[in-house]
Amino acid sequence: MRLDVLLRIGAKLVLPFILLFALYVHFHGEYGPGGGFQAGVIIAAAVILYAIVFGMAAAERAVPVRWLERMIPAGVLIYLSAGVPALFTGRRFLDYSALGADAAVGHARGILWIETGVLITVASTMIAIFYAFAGRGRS
Amino acid sequence: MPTLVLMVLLTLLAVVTIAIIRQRNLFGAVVLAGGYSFLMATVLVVLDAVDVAMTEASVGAGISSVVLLATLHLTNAREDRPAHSAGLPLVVALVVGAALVWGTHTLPPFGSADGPIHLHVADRYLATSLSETHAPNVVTSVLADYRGYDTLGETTVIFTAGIGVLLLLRGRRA
Amino acid sequence: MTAIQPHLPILIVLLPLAAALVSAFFRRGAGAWALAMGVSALLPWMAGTMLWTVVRSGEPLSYALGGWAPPWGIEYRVDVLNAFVLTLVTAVGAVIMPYARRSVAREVHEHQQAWFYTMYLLCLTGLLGIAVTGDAFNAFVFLEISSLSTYVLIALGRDRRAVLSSFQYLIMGTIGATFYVIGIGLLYLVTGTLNMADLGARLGPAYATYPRPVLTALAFVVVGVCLKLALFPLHVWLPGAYASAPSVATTFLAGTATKVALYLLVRLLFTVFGIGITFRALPMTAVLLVLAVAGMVLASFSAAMQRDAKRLLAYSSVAQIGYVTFGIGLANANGLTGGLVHLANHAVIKTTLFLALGAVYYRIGSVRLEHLAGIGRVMPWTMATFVVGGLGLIGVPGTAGFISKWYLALGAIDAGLWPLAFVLVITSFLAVVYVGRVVEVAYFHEPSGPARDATDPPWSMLVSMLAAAGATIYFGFDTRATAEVAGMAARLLLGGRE
Amino acid sequence: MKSFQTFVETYNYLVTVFLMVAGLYVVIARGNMIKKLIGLSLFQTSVYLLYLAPAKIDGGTAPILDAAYTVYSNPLPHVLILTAIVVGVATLALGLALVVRVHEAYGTIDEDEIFAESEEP
Repeated sequence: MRLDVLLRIGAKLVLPFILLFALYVHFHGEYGPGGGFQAGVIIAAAVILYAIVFGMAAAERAVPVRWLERMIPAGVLIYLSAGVPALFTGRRFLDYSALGADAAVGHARGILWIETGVLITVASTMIAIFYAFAGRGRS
Repeated sequence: MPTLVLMVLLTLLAVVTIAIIRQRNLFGAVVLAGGYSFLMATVLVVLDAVDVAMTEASVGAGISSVVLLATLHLTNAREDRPAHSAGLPLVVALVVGAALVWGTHTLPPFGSADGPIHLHVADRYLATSLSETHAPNVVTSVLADYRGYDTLGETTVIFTAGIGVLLLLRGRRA
Repeated sequence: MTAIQPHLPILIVLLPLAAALVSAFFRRGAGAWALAMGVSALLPWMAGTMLWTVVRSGEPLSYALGGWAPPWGIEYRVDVLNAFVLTLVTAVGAVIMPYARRSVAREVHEHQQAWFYTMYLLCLTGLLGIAVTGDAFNAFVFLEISSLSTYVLIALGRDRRAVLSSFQYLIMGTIGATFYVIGIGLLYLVTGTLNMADLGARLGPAYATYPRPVLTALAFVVVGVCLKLALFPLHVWLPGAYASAPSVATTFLAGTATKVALYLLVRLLFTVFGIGITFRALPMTAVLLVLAVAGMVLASFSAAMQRDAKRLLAYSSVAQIGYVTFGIGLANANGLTGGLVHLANHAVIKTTLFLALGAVYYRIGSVRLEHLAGIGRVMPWTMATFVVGGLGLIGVPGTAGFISKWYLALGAIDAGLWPLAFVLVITSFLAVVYVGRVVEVAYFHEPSGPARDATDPPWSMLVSMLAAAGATIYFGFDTRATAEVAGMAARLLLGGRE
Repeated sequence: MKSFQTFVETYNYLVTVFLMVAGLYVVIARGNMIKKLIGLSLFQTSVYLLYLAPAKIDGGTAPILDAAYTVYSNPLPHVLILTAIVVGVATLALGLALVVRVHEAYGTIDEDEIFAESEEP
């Protein structure tokens, strides 16, 4: 029992920092190691930790499956969308120059854009997969 | 000198691999596999592949282990002795190993900066990444920009796996 | 039109991908089907336009993704061969779609139908991506998209064997993909590039300096791809997969997946490595011919042994893959033409046959031979299309199958291997045997059990079946779209380097 | 000293090959599906070394541009392997989902047992 309480308190303390670290990894990806994929995995890990400590029901209240089911394709669509403006400006698909007045700025913007798409798909997929396996046990 | 560090790490990897092969308690095997990923991540750091190391650690030791353990929970954790003999697999493995040794030990020497691998395409990334993409991390600029289309495909692969697992394990609530 | 013309190479992949993503939001199968139907109907025109363009100009279309010039960026490159394969795959997809709605509604659980189409579209995306890309590693990425979606499609079959077959395919497919990655890695080590055309240009000199790594790469890449295309000893995953997948999935895979893998093999052997390395440095001709002939003969025999019609056709597919590999191995103008024509013709023929079986399954819920008794009398149109397909499989003059076998025989004789031309005759006789078994049961036995009150399937399914059967006959007479284009592609591949 | 250096390099090289082959061996030899998948990821993971070891340049650093350094290791293999890792975990997840389904359908995850009991059609 006491161990259980400790766990919950510990988790509550740690979780915000994990998420913060995920954001750092995401936005710092252009300058240091990391990026959307790694950040997505870390966020997923946070949710999984939450589910393990507080139970699946609590986790599914915090992050409902319905959201996840929509976020998985949404992330890839966001990625795709970064390439589309180029098509209408006589450039090639995924040419980020179309995203900014100055080409290099456009590229920096494009990189962050698509990394966000990656983050959304990766995080939601990993969580959904965990839910699917854990949920199979209950049913 | 890194080669010595590598020597130690690779030896450990080999030991863990053998342990995984011999371990019939699958929980043990999964835990060992997680350790394998951490060791591999360390090797990758020594090889300057910091992004890859970070990913390998979080995916190999993190996500993979979780999913593996979940599967063990749903199935059974004991591996019984293989019914068929290990003769043919051993032959296949040895042939592949021989082919690899035969084919790769004449490769251009690793470590030197003038191997063909460094000269044709990669050097341009290092030269122009900063001016073309504002990204000092060249891995990120290649991943997200120069070869961004690969990454779109990679994200699609995750999407495929995600929807696939949901289809197989949960279907969906109508 | 002129505005999107230059973007066709990427749009032909983006369209199904976008459709797959959107269909993932759908709850009901009908909506997802409508979306897939719309896209599938559009794609053949795009592929056809590209084929027409490259055939007219003779110049390949190149599309630099992200605006990065190859080899630094990923290039989409469409020459006659790519366009030929793209047209084939999109056409098969379009023909299947009208049929799919009813068949899937019958065979796939209601709550899984919407995402079945998501997986179907992803598989299509992956296959088109392989067929259009000019980058060796990008091909691996799209190979995995098509593979993963294929595993899921197979596992959605009703029979419990479906999940098992799917798992076995996953294991073998992943080993194959990993072998491919090893091979491409070695090529990158000695050339520093991943662009197929660039590799083709640089491998000659690289081979002079590092012969062993290049040959090892060749071996790994060939084994890896042959695992995917189920060349004879590596085919063990195929029958189970085809037999237990839902009919629509089986038909689509039989018509496209192995064909695209065969395309990739051709592309690697002739464009990347080039004849000089592939067929001079290694006894590749001997290896491919031996495996091809072994596959043609042995797989035909095991086809004749089967009790399940789907399994029977699956083994026949292994044999037919042998025919195509046979043509590739000959590596002369007629042989390669025959191989490529058979790639297309077999796709058409097998689509016809599996569609017919799917219709039978739709009505009586089984395709085991004993349940097919008298089916030809109660489902006349269905079995008529099956017979047409069967004749094509045998290679009767007036069907598509005859054309390809004709070229293959010519190729064998050109190569001075006339006994192999005789093997083609033998395997045709074996085809008579295994097709005959189905026809015999279907027409000369009394209907029994559920077969008694079965009828032809609804028109929406018949449309697809008749279209496929019609194509089987049409390409037996008009060979401009198949043999002539394949001939152009073959000359291009052989003329490419020394 | 030089000879020792070459010895260490050969040793590392052979161990790397062993790692690849061992993974492949587990996949083919074992009947237990989970063990097969573990072996599969060992196989895939060890292949990374084939790409990344040659990418390293002696005295080079990670390819994160900085005024302090001039020699960087080759970034392209890193990118390719990142993709490979993602493909690997996707395959593993799907494979494990299939294992769960197989266990529900057959009551075992040992291929040998399944083939022993299931009749050939």
